[in-house]
Amino acid sequence: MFADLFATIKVEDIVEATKETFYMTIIALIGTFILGILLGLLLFLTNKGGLWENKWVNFITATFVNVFRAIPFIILILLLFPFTDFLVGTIRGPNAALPALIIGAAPFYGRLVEIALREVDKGVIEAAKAMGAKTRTIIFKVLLPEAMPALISGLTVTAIALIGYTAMAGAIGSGGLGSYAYYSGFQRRDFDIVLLCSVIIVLIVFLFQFIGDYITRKLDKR
Amino acid sequence: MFADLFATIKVEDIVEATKETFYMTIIALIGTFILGILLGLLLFLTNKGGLWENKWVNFITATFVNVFRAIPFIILILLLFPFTDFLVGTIRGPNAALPALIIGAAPFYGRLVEIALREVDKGVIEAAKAMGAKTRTIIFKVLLPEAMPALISGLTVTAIALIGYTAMAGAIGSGGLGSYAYYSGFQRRDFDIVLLCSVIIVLIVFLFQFIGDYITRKLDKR
Amino acid sequence: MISIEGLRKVFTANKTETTAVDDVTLSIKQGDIFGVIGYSGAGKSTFVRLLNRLEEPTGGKIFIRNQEITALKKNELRLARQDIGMVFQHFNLLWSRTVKENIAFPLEIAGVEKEERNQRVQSLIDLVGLSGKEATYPSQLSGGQKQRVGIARALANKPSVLLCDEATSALDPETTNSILDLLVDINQQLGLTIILITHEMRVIRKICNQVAVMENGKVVEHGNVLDVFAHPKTDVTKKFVQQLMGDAEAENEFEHLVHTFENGKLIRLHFVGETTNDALISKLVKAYDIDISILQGKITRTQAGAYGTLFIQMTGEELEITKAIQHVTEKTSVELEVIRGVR
Amino acid sequence: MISIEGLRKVFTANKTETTAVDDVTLSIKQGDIFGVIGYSGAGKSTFVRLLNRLEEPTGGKIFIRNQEITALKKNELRLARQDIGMVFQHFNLLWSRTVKENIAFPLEIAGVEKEERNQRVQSLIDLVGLSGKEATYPSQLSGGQKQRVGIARALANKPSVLLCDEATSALDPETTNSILDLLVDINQQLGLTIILITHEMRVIRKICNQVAVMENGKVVEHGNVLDVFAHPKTDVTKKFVQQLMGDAEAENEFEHLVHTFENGKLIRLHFVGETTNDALISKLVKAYDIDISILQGKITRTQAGAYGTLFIQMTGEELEITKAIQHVTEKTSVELEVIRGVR
Amino acid sequence: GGGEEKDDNKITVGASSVPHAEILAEAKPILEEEGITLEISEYQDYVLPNDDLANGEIDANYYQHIPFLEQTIDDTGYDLDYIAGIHIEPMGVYSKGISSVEDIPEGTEVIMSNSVPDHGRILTLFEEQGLIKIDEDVDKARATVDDIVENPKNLTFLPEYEAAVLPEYYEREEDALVAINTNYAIDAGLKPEEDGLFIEGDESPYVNVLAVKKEDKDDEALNKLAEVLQSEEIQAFMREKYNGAIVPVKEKK
Ligand SMILES: Nc1ncnc2c1ncn2[C@@H]1O[C@H](COP(=O)(O)OP(=O)(O)OP(=O)(O)O)[C@@H](O)[C@H]1O
Ligand SMILES: Nc1ncnc2c1ncn2[C@@H]1O[C@H](COP(=O)(O)OP(=O)(O)OP(=O)(O)O)[C@@H](O)[C@H]1O
Ligand SMILES: [Mg+2]
Ligand SMILES: [Mg+2]
Repeated sequence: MFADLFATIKVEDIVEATKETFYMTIIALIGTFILGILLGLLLFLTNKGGLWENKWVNFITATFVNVFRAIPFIILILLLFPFTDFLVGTIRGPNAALPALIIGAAPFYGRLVEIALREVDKGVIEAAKAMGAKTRTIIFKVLLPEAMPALISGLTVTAIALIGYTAMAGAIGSGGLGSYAYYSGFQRRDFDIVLLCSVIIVLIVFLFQFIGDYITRKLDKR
Repeated sequence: MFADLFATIKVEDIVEATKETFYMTIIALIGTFILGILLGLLLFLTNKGGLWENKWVNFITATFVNVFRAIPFIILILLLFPFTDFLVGTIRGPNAALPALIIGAAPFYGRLVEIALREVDKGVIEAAKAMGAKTRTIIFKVLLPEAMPALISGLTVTAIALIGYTAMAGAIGSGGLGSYAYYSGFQRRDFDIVLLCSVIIVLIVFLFQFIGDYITRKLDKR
Repeated sequence: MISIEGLRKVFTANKTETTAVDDVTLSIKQGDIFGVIGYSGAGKSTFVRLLNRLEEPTGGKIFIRNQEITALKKNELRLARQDIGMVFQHFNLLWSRTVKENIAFPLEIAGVEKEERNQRVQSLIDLVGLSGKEATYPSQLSGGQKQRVGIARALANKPSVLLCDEATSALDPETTNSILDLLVDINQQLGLTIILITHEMRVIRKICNQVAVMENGKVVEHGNVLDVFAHPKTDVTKKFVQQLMGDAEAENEFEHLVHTFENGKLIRLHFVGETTNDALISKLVKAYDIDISILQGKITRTQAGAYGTLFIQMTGEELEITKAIQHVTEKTSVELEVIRGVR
Repeated sequence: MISIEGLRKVFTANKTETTAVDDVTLSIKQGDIFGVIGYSGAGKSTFVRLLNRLEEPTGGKIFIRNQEITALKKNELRLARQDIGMVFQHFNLLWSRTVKENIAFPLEIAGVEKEERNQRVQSLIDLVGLSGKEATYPSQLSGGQKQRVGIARALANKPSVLLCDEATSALDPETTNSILDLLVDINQQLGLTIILITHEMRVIRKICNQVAVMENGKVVEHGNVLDVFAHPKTDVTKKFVQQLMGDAEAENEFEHLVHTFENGKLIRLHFVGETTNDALISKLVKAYDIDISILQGKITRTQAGAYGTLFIQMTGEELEITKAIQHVTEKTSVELEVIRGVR
Repeated sequence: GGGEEKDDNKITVGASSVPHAEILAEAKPILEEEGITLEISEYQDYVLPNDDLANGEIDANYYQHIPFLEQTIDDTGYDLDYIAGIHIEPMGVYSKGISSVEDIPEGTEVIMSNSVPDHGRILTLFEEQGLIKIDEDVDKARATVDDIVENPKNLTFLPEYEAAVLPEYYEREEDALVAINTNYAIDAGLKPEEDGLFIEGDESPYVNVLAVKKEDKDDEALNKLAEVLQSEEIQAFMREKYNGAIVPVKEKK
């Protein structure tokens, strides 16, 4: 029956596309997490009343974040070609999509990080200051742990946005379910493929959401 | 000098595209705000330990949110054609993009709303409960006002993501700076247009960010 | 008014169970001011939070005004709660609202009209001494000011039951007194029933007529304040009573007394509230050939008579002293304890 | 040790300025236990927070151990702060850390090795009576338990100065006593200087040797605890002293005394700390033909002698009473006030 | 890039997945017999294949028509050329509600792809039908909507839609004219000969070519590939597989 319904679908292609989606999403997510935390911290710390209050650094970080959030993803991919070539050694395939995915998603996650950090109780930060903690200590032992549930929830949101981005990265032959659905399915009016790919994408989204929610709940000791 | 540098650019086209971007972003943002708050509240309230704890409603809402977050935007636009036709009466132009923009962005904002609501002090919710507040009162007079700074920050993030989405909505002739940059600029290798459009997009992003930050700061009385 | 039967609450955390409230059975009459005391972690906050079901009981029943709180449906509970004010240990103010708006909140919930709301809020602000701070946000208030907002908020809707979780612990004595006076006033005028957790015996003594002592989740002693304090049965209660009577310190400085006053007998007199004993010392001195020095102690006037403890030094002939002691033990209700005999 | 010159802090909120601390000049010696009292909103918390520059002063200078705190650069301030423990009014515990990890936090900051850290943390947990709660998260603790974690945390790094903002206000008297004993111990053994805000005069009396009274941001009185309390100059101080002496209540029940005891003279005796007056009542009764009933009051033993207030009723011949009064006023240091003459 | 150490018997060709990559895949075994290994690199984008070709990432590409290639060379100055034309994907104009050219009402909307290279092509089609006139001074292949000088029926040209969405507009917008690339039309279940209002013939200049770097124009392996692609066998395959959407040609440069 299954074979009947999806007569035109090549299973190995779908498996391959699923793998590519996972590969891109997970690697990009790691990169986004690191870069996003950095950006978010920088935004938070250099903001008015922050530990490193600095109008100019804040402005520059904000500009960076906003510029990369604003550029349409497809243009971003193309703009990053020289950088990608230098970094990854190729400008095609899943690996070539990673820099664009990370640089596209990190500013976005950075803002979520900033929002999460702003929700950390001021009193606790004050307590750490009163103990003579270095800013580094405050960051790693107060800000990040106390904001962790929100940071992880935000990462979940970002992961799912990244899955969406990978569809667009299809433009440079990175594969993945999204572009498979669009090019092999939608463009050729083969809605079985669109449907199947969509179902798999939704399942992946649920998987990420489930893991994210689980970790968030475990971490939240309030 | 300006005329020199951007000799090929038609000012009225750029103005038109800017207007379209603003139009789509602002209308979609309003829709996203309303729908996103609804979804976020539903997710938060029906969650474990929530005021309306309900496994099934939560699961259904989460499914809805995740499905719509997961579908690649271009496919979403097409899937929504019948709905759009019914609602807006056209499937072309800026107005036709609105349902897709809203339905694409609202689940995303909904998650941010959920995260923001989770950060509201449990003690305050408890105080309202102890006063015999209706759930409606708790929502409108406790949860939303107390979470407002994070809700607005999240809306700013969403607004900027929406600006990115409008570029993709170009596929159905909705115009806007993003698609103008891609089709009139990038496709024709007229990089002056790409640059100018990008600069304008970045300025719009800054404008939204500035307004969002200002409101957030004003609202945050902690 | 309030009757509680076999109330229990068990918390499970890290796989270990904590029985915070353990089989509590009590009844509280309309118009009572009911104090709850006990060591930190005894279960006082949990007990009070069970009363309006902010914590769901693990077992037991609660009746308030013949309404079985523990059996109420969501909506009924909501209405019942509008009649129960609560002051939280951690204030729980809305940071997004000003002082005025915070106090107005329960009135908004109860649907009180704007004009009356404003009027009541303003009078409460005046009563708790926050005039001039109406438009201030909680983050700009001192600890005590926050607490006063919390108190005003709890009273705003004229509840018939008030639950206070250490409502005055962040307040200086003067402000505490004025708040307590306010509570007694409302209690007397409107028959407000108050259940009040406190660490300050002064507060219990000043306004409570009933008291319950908690230890490890159990109510180990309860009843009329005077009864409980005059004849404390458990160690906890004794410790608390000592605070009130100033004995805690006395106990500590006992050594010091023994060494400083080397002659005569050191005696503790415990007055348990009878007017006939008021002139005891004067009588003793006249009747027997002894001298009495008052070293330390505290006498408090209660409705029933003098109540409290005095440490005295009796000097004189051994025989006379013995007679005097005999007089006290046989002819009065004063309890006497010889701490050190004549040297 | 600590010297403060012209310290000021002005908050601006809603365009109105609040002078929370107003031109405070003080000095605190090494090993002092320095109490700060005052009404709610007097500026006590702000004052203490200025000392480690959690609030930046609007004006004035602070020296701790000859180091000008107000002139320190960021990094120097950081190191200086490691030597200043602080207990917060609202605890400020990290909810993401267990009790144990919270207490270990300042040690991690100071770079204490793991083994020693564990050891010190465990001994502090035992000291504050939280054994068994090591792995519990703050959200599962009672108010007093949280506060004890805060105290243990402040002491963990063996600071030489400890700032306490109502460190015992959420604690029952028994726990308070054990915490205070702990503080005195550390104070005596290690010369820890303690600055302590409290509303409980009992705390001041039990452990402080110096006290400052704040009102509207100003220090209106300060000095040796006995001096300040024996001769309170300002109204605030008087009010606080009354709490300690139990007079606050007496005052309130004054009417009641006047009505209940209709015969004889109602007299207030104020003992100001001289051993010679110990047997005063006994002497009076013998020397003059009067009877004396002790109605109410409190006598406390200080180093210098009995100290406190007694309300007494003198009955007998008018003339004898007058003579007795004369005796007291002329021959003793006891202050006497006739509240109501003979009827 | 792989340009430097070129293996004479191995060629990498960039292609759009449909139909170019499929056609190449059909040619692969034939080339194998000749001792040439063909590697196919698929692209979803229209800009990159030429960039990659120019910087030697690939040896040839097969995805574009001649006007597009020429425009790219003009725009970028890349040193590119083509060896042979292989097929045409004819552009067609469709409408549900309008049954003949004469019946096109005043002011009808023309919905067309947002791919700029298609614009001149569509406008040329309209000019051939006598519906509009394009400025004489403009290269027809590069004409845009702005270059229309006569428009007696006041047609409104809307050149801003994603190509893949066009069949959807054909279905839903009965009163409009929709210009659809044949491959999308067929995938959407349209029959170009029956449903099309008017359609490009095989004289169209929009021939898809095998493009190479100028210096490689005489490369043996690449010429062999061109030969195979123009062979009877492959042409039959195209006709059969794409039933009418693709018209094979035998143009040689
Ligand atoms: N951040 C702030 N912004 C504006 N005003 C403030 C701020 N913090 C404190 N104040 C004001 O400064 C005054 C002193 O506050 P402080 O917290 O020092 O009082 P306190 O003596 O500690 O009182 P309490 O005993 O109630 O804790 C109060 O009137 C308070 O409203
Ligand atoms: N949410 C919870 N989960 C697990 N244990 C809890 C929870 N809340 C309270 N407890 C435990 O229950 C016991 C009673 O707590 P409760 O807050 O009622 O004490 P309390 O008498 O109010 O003490 P305090 O005077 O210190 O405020 C404590 O041992 C506490 O650790
Ligand atoms: Mg408690
Ligand atoms: Mg304070």
